Amino acid sequence: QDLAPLNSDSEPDRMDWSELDAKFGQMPVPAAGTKVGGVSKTLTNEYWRSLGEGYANVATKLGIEFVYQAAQSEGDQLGQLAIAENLISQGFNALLFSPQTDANLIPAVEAATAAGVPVLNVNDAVIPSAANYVGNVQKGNGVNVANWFIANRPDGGKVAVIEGQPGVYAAGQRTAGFTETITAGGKFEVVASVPANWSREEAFNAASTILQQYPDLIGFYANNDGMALGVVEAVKAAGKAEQVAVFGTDGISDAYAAVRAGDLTGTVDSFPVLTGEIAMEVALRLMAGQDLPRVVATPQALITKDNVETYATSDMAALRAALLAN
Amino acid sequence: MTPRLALHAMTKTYSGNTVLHGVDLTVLPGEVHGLLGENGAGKSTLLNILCGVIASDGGSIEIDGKLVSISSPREAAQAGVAMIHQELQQVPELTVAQNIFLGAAKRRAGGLFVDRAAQEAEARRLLQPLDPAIDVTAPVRDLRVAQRQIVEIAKALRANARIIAMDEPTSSLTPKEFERLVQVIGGLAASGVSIIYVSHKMDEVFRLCQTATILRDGKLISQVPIPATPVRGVIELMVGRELATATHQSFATDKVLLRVKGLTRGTAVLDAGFDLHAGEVLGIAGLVGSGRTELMRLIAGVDRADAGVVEVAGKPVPGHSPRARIKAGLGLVPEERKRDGIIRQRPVSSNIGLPSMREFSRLGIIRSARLKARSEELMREVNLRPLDVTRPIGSFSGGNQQKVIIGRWLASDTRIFLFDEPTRGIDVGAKAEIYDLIEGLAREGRAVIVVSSELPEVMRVSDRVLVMREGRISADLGPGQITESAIARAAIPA
Amino acid sequence: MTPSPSPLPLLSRIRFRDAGTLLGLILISVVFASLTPVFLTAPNLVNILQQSSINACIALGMTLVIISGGIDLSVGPVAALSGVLGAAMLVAGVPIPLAVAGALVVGLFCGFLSGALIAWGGLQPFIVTLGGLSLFRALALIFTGGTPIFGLPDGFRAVTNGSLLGVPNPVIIVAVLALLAWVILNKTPLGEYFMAVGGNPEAARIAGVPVTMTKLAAYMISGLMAAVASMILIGRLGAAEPTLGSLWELDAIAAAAIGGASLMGGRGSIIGTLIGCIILGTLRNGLTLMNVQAFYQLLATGIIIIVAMLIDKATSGKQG
Amino acid sequence: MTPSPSPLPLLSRIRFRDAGTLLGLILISVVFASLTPVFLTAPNLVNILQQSSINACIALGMTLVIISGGIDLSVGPVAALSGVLGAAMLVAGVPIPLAVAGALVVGLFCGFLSGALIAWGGLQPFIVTLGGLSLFRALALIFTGGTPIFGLPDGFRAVTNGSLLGVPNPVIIVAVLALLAWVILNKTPLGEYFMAVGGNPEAARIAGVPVTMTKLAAYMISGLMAAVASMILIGRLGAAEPTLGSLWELDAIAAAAIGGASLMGGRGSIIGTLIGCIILGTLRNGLTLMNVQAFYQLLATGIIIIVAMLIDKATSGKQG
Ligand SMILES: Nc1ncnc2c1ncn2[C@@H]1O[C@H](COP(=O)(O)OP(=O)(O)OP(=O)(O)O)[C@@H](O)[C@H]1O
Ligand SMILES: Nc1ncnc2c1ncn2[C@@H]1O[C@H](COP(=O)(O)OP(=O)(O)OP(=O)(O)O)[C@@H](O)[C@H]1O
Ligand SMILES: [Mg+2]
Ligand SMILES: [Mg+2]
Repeated sequence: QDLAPLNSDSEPDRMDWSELDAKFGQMPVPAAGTKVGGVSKTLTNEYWRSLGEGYANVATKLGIEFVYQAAQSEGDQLGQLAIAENLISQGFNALLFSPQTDANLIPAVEAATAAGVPVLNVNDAVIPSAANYVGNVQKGNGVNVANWFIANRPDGGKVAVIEGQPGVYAAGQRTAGFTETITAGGKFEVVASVPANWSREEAFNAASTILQQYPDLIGFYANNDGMALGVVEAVKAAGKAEQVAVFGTDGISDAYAAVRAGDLTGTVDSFPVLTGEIAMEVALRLMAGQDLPRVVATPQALITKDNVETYATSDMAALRAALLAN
Repeated sequence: MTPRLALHAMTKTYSGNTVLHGVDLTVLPGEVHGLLGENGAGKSTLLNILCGVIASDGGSIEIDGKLVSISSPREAAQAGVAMIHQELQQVPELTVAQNIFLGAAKRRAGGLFVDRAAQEAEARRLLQPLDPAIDVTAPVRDLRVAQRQIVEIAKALRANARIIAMDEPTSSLTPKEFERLVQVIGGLAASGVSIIYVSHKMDEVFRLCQTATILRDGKLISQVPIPATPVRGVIELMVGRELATATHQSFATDKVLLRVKGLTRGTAVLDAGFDLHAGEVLGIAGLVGSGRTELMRLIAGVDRADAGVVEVAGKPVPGHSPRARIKAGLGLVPEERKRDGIIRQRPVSSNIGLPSMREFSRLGIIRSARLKARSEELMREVNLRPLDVTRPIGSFSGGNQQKVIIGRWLASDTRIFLFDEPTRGIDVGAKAEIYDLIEGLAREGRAVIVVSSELPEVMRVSDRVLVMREGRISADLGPGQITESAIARAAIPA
Repeated sequence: MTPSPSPLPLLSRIRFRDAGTLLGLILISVVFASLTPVFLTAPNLVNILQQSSINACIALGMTLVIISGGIDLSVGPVAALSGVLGAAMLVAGVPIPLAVAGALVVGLFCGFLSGALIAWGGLQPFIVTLGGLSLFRALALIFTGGTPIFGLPDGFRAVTNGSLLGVPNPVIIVAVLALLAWVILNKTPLGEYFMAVGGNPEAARIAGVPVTMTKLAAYMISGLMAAVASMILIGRLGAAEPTLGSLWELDAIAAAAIGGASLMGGRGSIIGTLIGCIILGTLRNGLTLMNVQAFYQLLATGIIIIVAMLIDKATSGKQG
Repeated sequence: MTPSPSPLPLLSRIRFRDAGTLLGLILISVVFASLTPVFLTAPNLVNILQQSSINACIALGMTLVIISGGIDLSVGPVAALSGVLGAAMLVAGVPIPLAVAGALVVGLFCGFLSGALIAWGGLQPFIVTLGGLSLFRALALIFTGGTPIFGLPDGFRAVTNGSLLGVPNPVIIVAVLALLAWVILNKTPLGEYFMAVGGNPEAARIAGVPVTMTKLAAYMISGLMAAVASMILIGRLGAAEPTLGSLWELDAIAAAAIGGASLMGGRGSIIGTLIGCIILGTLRNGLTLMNVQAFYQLLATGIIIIVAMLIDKATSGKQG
């Protein structure tokens, strides 16, 4: 079957994670001896470790064998491909891939498909030929933050974006979502949108420079939490914590702490642990032959001081309940 | 007869410092033409211009009556000019044959591939009259200095040039090898090749040359016929003054300063042992490859001995590094100056102060003014030209670099001097100065070892002479026993 | 003292050197083989070769550059640029051979730019190619607007995804290139020039070696190899991304160094480099098979690179 | 030929060399000043210095290593390791001076490890520190489990975030270190040893230079500087990440090279390196001020690095 190239943000054949149980019933119990492999971008980022935790939660609960591997660093595209290929040669029943880039795991996907092993593309970069994708809407991250500004800063003003690495899908989508939404009303102006390559230090430097240039800036949106926390320090150092709202993306634990402390205005949590659990569930459902839509969207929520305690839970059942209540 | 080569009004200036003042040079076909002058007179500069290595600031080159422009070594080769460079210019990782044919490979398969076999055969043919023992397939880095110099000569012969410039081709060679070179040069001259011959060894010049051009401080002094002009006259023209002929004086005491026992390394040095006394000048003679350099390196801690002891003033020296030996009062002036001696881009004063930086420091800070003053004082003594100790040593002529390396040990309180070919590349005037210097060291009660391949030199400076043969000390000649024949007998393997 | 016409000393020396690297590879393989049974299976070994082939392709060019006394940090971005331009041509319907040739010309041209700045401009290789690292990447990103190019024709992909007698085509392509590189280095005047320019540039110049052209050639070959690697990669991926090739330079340099190339120039071996690539590939493969966690893989990589160098040092004598 | 006792040629040459780099800086500044009015304001200039300070800190150590004929690719991971260990101590309540001293010792020790493998082991600096790049990063990641360490005491942060007479403390710290490095390089025996070892290691050894110790010292200083940089950084960011310092080595090498250091060893200047750092900092600052789009920032960085080298070359004569 020839699939159209996937665009996870706009694929029509999609469903929300919350409808899984309702539409397809309880999770099927996997056969004994089932082996599932996960290949992630890098473990140097908490996001990907949490995702793995989610995978492992389900795997442990159901007693299936699970292997989670990652490239040695972000950007090690061939290394990740080698890892994926090496896993395929070991005979797994399903594979969960979070590729470095849209294309770098394609041969592994093709090899797996040829070997009849279902492959699930989990989050971030999107493999165009992926038959199934689980993850959040990258653009939504930026849109969420922009909506906060529109709602909470009715007078508008100058805002700035700290971008991730140039050319990375998630960075581009998040930035685009934010910029398109916030400038639509004409009240806000994105005065600066500069790359900081996911680095806290570069984000700090860029934010310092931007604050110098635009003393009346009212907000920053950073493409991930690490950079947002760097921006927070720059804002504090400039003595503008009252005036400037800072948002990040990902919802790592340090971001939660910073939101609680009032340093970080907010972050868009895409609940990696829960995403991991959902992804594993989807994989198992696919193995059981369920005909799921091509994209299963995972939850996403803007975390601010108002709702931080609701979402700051390591109890996934409680988190599910909270999200479903929304 | 049209001259083979005519250089007109050659001029060269380095950052405001003119080192060639409109020099002319005329060489006839088949002539062996000496180019003479003190260190820094500009000989190498002139020849480097001729063969396209450096660019002149003015002047013209005529070959066989035709004006030619030479701006790269390639063009020089095309014009029929080849050169033996004063400093070895070789690629250590490549083989002898590859080095000889570097830049002019013999090709096969329509020019695609290097014809190794043909190159090696040709290299062997070229080396045959010079030194048939050199393995043409060995990487040059495994060769001894003398062999490397012979390879340089072979390289210049390869090109079938009409003009061959030889810049101190024999500085590392022994008389025997020189004799072979004489044969080769004779053959070349007979076939009409013109040779420009630079050397500080007057006997060689008088053996080989028909004419000599004499430079002093970058200026043309005169062109003289040889041997019609007496040696003294030529030297006077070179140095611009008369040189006193000195005689040997001994200051040897019976206090043992250095004792070497059973020093052995591989087959290069076998069970070498001797005493060196305060105030003594000990010459070491021997054929090329007899192990003299290796012995010096072992004593100086540069190489590690398999066995043996080095004692200074009755105490074994702790440690094997050069540093430890220097602390004990030993100092080595190495044979291969460029590789083992100089730090090219550093100023003269730094090169002088290197082993004794601590002594020139107070509270960890170098007293630069003192270092500079001391360096200048020492370099004035040995007549460094130009006397500017802040210039990088790499910009000095070869002979002047040698003076700096010697000065290094004068600046630190060295008691035992190990000179390996100390006057290699040094002009006659400076040579006399170095002999005086050696004598001065002895007078102060220091001890000196002089390794030299020039017999007259060994005999001129030494109180005692050791002769080495195949890694062993084959003779220990005391005062009165030092004769050419005695040395030769001990040096040549039975 | 008879003349020794035998070429043995040199040959045995070279073989000895590469044997040291080979020993390292064998040691690593023995360790993995004893720890994971899958390791020594034929498909896995083919897998290792396949996975090493792109790095090997880059490392071949890098070896020549390093031997000639330089370094090329820009290989990854050069691959990216020629990859996306080649892909754009392929997608636009340019005949496959023409498009591939176009991509190779792009690689050659990038190498020419770096080489020209180094050879004529007299700039330091490290810094020129560091500039190129940003420059070529930027051009690839600007050209594509940051998005990958998909939809490469099947005819093109068939070449890189096919195999001959069970050996994947990329491995065959790289093997042929390696043979070529070996011939260039060991049999042609250019190879001698590389060694000479890297070993003693002044002597080379004086001997009339065309130093500028030699350096230029090294960087152009490196650019060409980067383009070839990008063709292999985009064929396998079915897409060309402007971000492809990140960190390739480090892997290639590591492979060359493990294989005995000296970063001071004048020394290096094609066979050694190939073994170096396989060592790195084996390392990654074995650690994945053993399911070693990423942080510990990083640790192992660091340690093994150093240990490989130590083994190599110990077996090949004192020449650093 | 009269003896010329004037030290002018050398002095003027050195000054001339740094002047070339300075000219590059001035040119870039003039361009930015004419394009963005904010650029030339006092707070922005202080900003540039502040932002250049960490790279400068690393680059000082790197310059000494490069002069001594080596290279240190592991500075970023060394900074990360000493940063997270220092932060862990701070968070655990170890007194600030003690914790900082601890972090510096970690840096020194990492430098010692690399230095030992290079100086005693005789391995190539590039490859040893490439191994270190993986090794130290892995250790930092393993130690922290990959998560940043937060909650550094305010007393510690006050040091790096304070300022004296309007000059931020990091700038002052780095200025003092630069002065120290300048003194070491130009006024002490160790400085002479660095130059000698980088210029001709064999000749240096024969002249009694403690070559091993000199190399060791260079890498240890580099490790120490990396640790200092990490302290400044974690103080400013309020967190120590195991991933901090990625690509620092390239910035530091670029700064040193722009400042006139030769990667072949034996040449380099502290003042030149500082100017090089400020050039890179100015570049980043100016491009951010002008809100240049990401891809074009990359492009500009590449081009300006190369142009800076060309200007420098043109003004400083033929020494590559
Ligand atoms: N690169 C340079 N920069 C500055 N001065 C130089 C440079 N090269 C040579 N000189 C100067 O040019 C002069 C002539 O040097 P040259 O090497 O030609 O002398 P030479 O006659 O060959 O001496 P020697 O007998 O010692 O070899 C010397 O004063 C030397 O210091
Ligand atoms: N680089 C080297 N590689 C191999 N053997 C060497 C090397 N250098 C010296 N030898 C060997 O060591 C022995 C002693 O050589 P050494 O150079 O000490 O002799 P020498 O009497 O000083 O001769 P020379 O006039 O060449 O300096 C010789 O047998 C030589 O073959
Ligand atoms: Mg000369
Ligand atoms: Mg000797």
